[in-house]
Amino acid sequence: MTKKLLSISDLSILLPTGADRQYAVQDIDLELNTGETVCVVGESGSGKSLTARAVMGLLPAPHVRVGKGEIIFGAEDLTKVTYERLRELRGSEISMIFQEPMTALNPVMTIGDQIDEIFRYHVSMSAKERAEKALSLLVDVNLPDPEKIIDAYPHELSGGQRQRSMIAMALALGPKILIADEPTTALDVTTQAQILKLISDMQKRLNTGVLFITHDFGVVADIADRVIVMQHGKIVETGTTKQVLQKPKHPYTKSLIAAIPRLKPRKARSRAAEVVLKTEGVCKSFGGGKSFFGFGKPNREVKAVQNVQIELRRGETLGVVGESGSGKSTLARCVIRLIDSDEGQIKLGDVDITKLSRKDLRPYRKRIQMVFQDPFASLNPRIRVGDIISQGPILQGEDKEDASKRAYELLDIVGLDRRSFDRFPHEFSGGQRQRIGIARALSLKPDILVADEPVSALDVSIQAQILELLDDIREQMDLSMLFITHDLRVAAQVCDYVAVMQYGKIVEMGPTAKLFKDPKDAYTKSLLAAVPGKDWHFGKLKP
Amino acid sequence: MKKVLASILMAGSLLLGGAAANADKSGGTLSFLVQPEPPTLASYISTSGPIGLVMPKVYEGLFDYNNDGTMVPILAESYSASADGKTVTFNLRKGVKWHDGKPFTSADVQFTVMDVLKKVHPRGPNSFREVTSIDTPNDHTAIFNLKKPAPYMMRSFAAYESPMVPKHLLEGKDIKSAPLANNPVGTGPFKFVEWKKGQYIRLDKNKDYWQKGLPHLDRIVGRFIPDASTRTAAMENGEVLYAAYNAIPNIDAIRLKERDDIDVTTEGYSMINPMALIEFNTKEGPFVDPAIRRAISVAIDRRFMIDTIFFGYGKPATSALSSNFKATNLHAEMPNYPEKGDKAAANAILDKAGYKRDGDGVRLKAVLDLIPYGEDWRRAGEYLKQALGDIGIQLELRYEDVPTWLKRVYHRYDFQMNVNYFYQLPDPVLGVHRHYGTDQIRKGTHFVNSSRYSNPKLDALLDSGAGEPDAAKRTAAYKEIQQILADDMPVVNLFELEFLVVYNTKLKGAYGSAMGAYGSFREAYLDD
Amino acid sequence: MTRSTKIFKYVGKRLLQGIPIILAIVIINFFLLNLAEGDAVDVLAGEAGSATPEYMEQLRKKFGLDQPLPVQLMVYLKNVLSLDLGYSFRHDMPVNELIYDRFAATGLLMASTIILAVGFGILLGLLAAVRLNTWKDAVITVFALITYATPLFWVGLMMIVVFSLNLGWFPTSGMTNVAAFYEGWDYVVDVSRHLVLPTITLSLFYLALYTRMMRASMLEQYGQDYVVTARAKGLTERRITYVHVLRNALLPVVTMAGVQVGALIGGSVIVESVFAWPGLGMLAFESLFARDLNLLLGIFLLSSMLVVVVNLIVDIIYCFLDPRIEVN
Amino acid sequence: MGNFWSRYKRNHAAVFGLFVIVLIIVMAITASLLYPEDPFRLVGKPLSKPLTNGFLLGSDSLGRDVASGIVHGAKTSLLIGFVATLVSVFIGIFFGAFAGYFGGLIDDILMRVTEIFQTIPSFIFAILLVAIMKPSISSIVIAIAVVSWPGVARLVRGEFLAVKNREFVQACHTLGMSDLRIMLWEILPNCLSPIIVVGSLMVATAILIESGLAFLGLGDPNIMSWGFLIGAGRTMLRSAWWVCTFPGVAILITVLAINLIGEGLNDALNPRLKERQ
Repeated sequence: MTKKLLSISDLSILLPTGADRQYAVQDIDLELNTGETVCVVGESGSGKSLTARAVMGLLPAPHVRVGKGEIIFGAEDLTKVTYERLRELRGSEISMIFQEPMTALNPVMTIGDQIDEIFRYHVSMSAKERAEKALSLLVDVNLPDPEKIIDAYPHELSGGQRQRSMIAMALALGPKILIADEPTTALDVTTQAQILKLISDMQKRLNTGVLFITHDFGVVADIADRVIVMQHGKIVETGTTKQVLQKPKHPYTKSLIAAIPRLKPRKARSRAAEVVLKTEGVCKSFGGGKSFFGFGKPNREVKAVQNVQIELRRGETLGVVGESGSGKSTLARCVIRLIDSDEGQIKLGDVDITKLSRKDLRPYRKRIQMVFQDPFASLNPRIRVGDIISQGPILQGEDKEDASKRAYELLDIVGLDRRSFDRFPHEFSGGQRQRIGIARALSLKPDILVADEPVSALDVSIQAQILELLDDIREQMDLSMLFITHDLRVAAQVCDYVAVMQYGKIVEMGPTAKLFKDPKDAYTKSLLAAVPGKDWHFGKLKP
Repeated sequence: MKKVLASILMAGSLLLGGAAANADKSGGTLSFLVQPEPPTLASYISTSGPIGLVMPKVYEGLFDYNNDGTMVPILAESYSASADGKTVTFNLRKGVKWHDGKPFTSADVQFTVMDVLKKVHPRGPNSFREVTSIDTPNDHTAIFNLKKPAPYMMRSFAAYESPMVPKHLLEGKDIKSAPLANNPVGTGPFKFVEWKKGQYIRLDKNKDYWQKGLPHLDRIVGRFIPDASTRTAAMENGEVLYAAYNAIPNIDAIRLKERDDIDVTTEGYSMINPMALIEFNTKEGPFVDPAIRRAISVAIDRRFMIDTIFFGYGKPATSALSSNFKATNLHAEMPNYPEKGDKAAANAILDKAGYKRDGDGVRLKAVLDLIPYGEDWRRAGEYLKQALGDIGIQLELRYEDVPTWLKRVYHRYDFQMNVNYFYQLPDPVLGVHRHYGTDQIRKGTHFVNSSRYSNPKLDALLDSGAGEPDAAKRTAAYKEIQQILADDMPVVNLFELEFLVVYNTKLKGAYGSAMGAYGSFREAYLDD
Repeated sequence: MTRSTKIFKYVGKRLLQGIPIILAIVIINFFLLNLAEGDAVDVLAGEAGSATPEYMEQLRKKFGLDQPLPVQLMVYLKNVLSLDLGYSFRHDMPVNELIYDRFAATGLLMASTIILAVGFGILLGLLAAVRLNTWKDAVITVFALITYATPLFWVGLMMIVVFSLNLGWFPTSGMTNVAAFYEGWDYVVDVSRHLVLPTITLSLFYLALYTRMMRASMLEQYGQDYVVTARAKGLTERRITYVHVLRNALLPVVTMAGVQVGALIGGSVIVESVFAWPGLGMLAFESLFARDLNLLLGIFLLSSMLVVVVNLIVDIIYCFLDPRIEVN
Repeated sequence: MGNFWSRYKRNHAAVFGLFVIVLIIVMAITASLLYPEDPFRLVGKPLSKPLTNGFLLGSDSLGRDVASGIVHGAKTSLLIGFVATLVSVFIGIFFGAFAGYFGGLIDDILMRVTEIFQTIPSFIFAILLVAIMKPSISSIVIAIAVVSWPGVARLVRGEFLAVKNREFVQACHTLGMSDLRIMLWEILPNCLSPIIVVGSLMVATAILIESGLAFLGLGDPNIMSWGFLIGAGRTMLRSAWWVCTFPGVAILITVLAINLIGEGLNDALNPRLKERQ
């Protein structure tokens, strides 16, 4: 039997004066019942996180505060209760887990101590009881070797283990409400699947109401009972998962859903015969160096890339997929010679670039260019957009005027206003910045584009646009693309060919459609199984 | 003609009587300022000021000198000189013991003068230069045999100038590096106990002192406090009771004088005769011409320097000799020493000598080196820069640390003019001759004739001044010397410094000796 | 490997690495000092009044100053490696003995200063951060700014005027009461009384530094995600401040304290000079102007060693404060 | 720039500090108008109290005007502060940039050298340098710079380490840009904020070091500076407090103002330091 746990009505959250808008969140209504999962979906800046924090009374006061409305929990209005009462409720009745478990945990306290605190501040138990309870909680969240973890510090755990610990903490006192603020965004896809399952298991067991903040409709599809879609601080659509995902009413919701990459592989194209890039037996290890005076043992060695063979043909997109730490980015950086590989050959056409000196390499630089992941880190904030785009050709000996002319053309190509030329990167949004980054990569008219997670930092609607742009450009310019991604949905959409990496090795490689349909390797299988909302992608929804 | 030069019998009984009357004065610790910390305690090697503050309490001389110039018998009870002045016989005190218990004898005197002072003491070779040998017919008689009469020698028997040191602890050793330097064993009223580097030197009462009833004090502690303001504060706080040689800056001394418990005196420096002066490089650079040097002497307002830098303590120089030599009729006032300065006259001298002013009014440029012994000399330099700027001599000041400065002035002669001060000591032969004699141009030796002024006529006069037993002739010789120096001005004497003693009025009996702070303090006591 | 043997090895390694640094410092200073004009003999002779060039040559020979520089350096280094810092020309005694005596005074002053400055700096910074934007914060901030900006010697002299002369609470200067020569417990009390003013003076500057740093560090930590977590867990602000934020906020302050040690030895010159505290700083100052090369080099050597050791201690403390740092 | 200023002026204390420094700079520039006479000139009765004998802040023992000395000395003190900071920032950037950018052996060697200079007790080392080079304005500047650069070097190295792995630097590599150009034009401008903040505080420290050196008698005897006034007045602190106190206050105000500016710069340039939630 369900009953109402939380009811938010007419809530507005004020932003400090001078912000770009007055309200972070405006006039929203929301309800949460026992045993129910309500997903709040929205892109960055939609106000979904602040809504969640307002429930906990954790708004960054005094700058951001509740303007009007009420948050009824039980018989109390949480916007009005005393601080002391709020403190009592936090952690015991209402708990919260966060996106980034590394920073959300105190780095200098053991997991055990951090769990222990909850008991100390909410219930009176003996130290021994508390310790036992903490241990059993860690067992409950399926942490391996809980005796060890209870004495471990956060940095000694993996991301998934940390998030499990956070969940253990949040569920310690069997709260009525669990607020989860993008708890899986920072995790690998397989880990994400496990954590989602853990949350939903716990919820069933404790009949908790879960308010789940996410930007990923795949996750929504997997776990939500009801969905609330937010845009610019307002709720634009609300309904059951089925309603919203299958028959969205609001145009924004529609566009969002349309933008989500599907796990449907693109149609295979015919492969060209010309091999533009080929690696043979590429290896790269990190660490193992010695200090200046040669004291002590060498550092631990990490084999990031082991004996990798890939082949990229003209006009095709080769995807390299894998989870964090699989070595896919290292491979990309070896290919473009940002780092030197230890062994093996990397051939651009017939030339092995691993043996070239920096000087000899320079002419080959223009044949292979890179698009980076982080649209904020990949542009020098101190240099004008025009210079960012034109400096490559100038360095390669083109005269300034031609380079500028080319830069203007590129701005057109990537869909940016020509006035952007004289502006600084910080004046642009993430998607626009990524376009600038693409323009820079194209400025040298390369044959090959290495794209390292080019869309993973972007909101889903922007993501779709950038992917489209990349595909268009590849088509127009007859480019070949090495596409690094962790997201199988993205890979499915853009790649002709996919290589799956794990622990520095390629475990499986093949045409996208074939590989997705009929994965051979166990790891590939588990990756595919963990894709959020995969059922929905194939037209099914959680019953 | 056999004439007893002097025969002193200061009544030991009188001293003893005094001591008896002061029997209730015993006890207490006197802490006083020693500034800066001495490098060693070997007063037989170094006449460094701070050593002089400490060691005369431990080592004694044959005589001490009263403020009025009379000699006080210490280790010698009396002396007599032969008529030709070439033999001087000292009758030594009986029953004197070194702090280690060994008796003090004429052998110690012989060893000290012949093997120590004449060899390693900075001024000993000069003071005792006529002494050829010392006979010791018995333990209590020492006969000095001289080449020539040396009247000035009798002024240099104080503990500071000529400390008597134990032969048995130095003989056969390398005197310069003997352990005695830092563990002194003397005959004096106080025994050396410990030297805590950076903090203090502690001397305790010598219970077996030869003069019964003395000293009064149980202990003397010399404290080192590097900062002048803190020294003043320590004085004000009663943490130290006695400060000499301007350890307390004059400006503070004047302020402290107003207090009931603190007093100031200029006594106790008559054996020192310090004189501030400017040395010139007379061989090269802008000051080769005596006219310029004369003009500088004329331009300087000596009174202003004394009043502003030393707060009124000091006397304007009126000749190359200190006015304290008036007592021995050696001093004569000379021209070119106007007390308040006469810039018009100075300009006239320079105009006449043909030094034209350029557009900025500058006749010539020069660098003035400053003695690196404290702020006062910087002020002097800053004043001189102003004063000489007014007569068209543009100065740049240079202030270097001691070793650099010594090298520059006395080793490389790489200077143009240099502010300095010298002790003229109780006799011109000891303290004045070293500036002017051709034989005193000794490259690499400090505090001698750095001007490299050489005048055969003057050399002859200096020689006769040194050896002349006849007082009138000596006076005449020195008058001529001063006249030549006033004309040529190889050195411009600025003013006679008057050092101060700042003391707590509790402390009594420390002021009788002409040696002042360099005295033994054997009669000092604390009056509560 | 257990943590303790790891630390032990680490200490050994760090000390070994310190050796070339210290030797380099000695060599640099050796040549620098020899660039200076004049030598110890000039100073000694200058102080003595006058001495003949022959006598000075003799002295130079005795001190070994007549040897060519590289030979002097080799002799010195050879001595240093056998832990003999040579002979002080000026003080006429082994440098080891001289320094040993002064080191106690310096160590005492430094230790009390660090304890006072770091202790109170942390406390005041904490208080200011907790009471952010209140009058307490304002007072502490202004106090820190002013003490930071006031020249050290001025503070020292004013301390003497106020606390020694006007109030009579503490002696003006020195390390012991030289009229008394206390022993035993009285001696300890006596030295403590003398220690108060120099310690306060020297620590004020660093106190200001640590206060400001602690405040900034606390504020930065308050902005971290784990603080939100702690609040979400329903912890009291007290617990959040004193358990969660404090320990994290201490880390940069501890690092800073380690870096400051070197500066502290140098900075003590003025304080030692004002309070006649018989420490190494003053000794270094004097020996520089006396060109007492061996002594000065010895002091540099010892101070550098001290810095290396203290930095090491700080790093080890850091390891315990921050479990993320691995000793390796 | 406008953005910077709007963030800067939010810190009222920093605006005040800037105002004070501008005032002091104006004072230094117009010194010869305010007090046309040479500040070393003996112009009146020695040791006049403030506001007597026509002396606003009194006169020193030789009868020099303390106010004139402070006005003229401002130029020297600020100059020493700024030039010493510039020199040490320059050295620090050189060491830090190469060490951070290239890493490996170069980093090891440069950082060992830095460590050596960090391990030497700095003030004593400064004294030593000034004594050896003879007290003059240039030797003081050099000495201050030599003892202050290691901090900058470490800071710059840290910044370079952080920035050199940023993607835009990698992008420059892929464009074939030379190392020197990357260091100077790409990375350095991104490290300037913390360098400016630290540099502003170093100006204050340099002024304090200069006054400390002057206190110990190691000032330039020919140039009027606050340190000079303090050195000249310190022995008479008890009897003529004004000689040494006013320059001390001048130093205090300047250092204070520079510190306020430093904090303002920090707020404006490193907005990472969030207000407490």
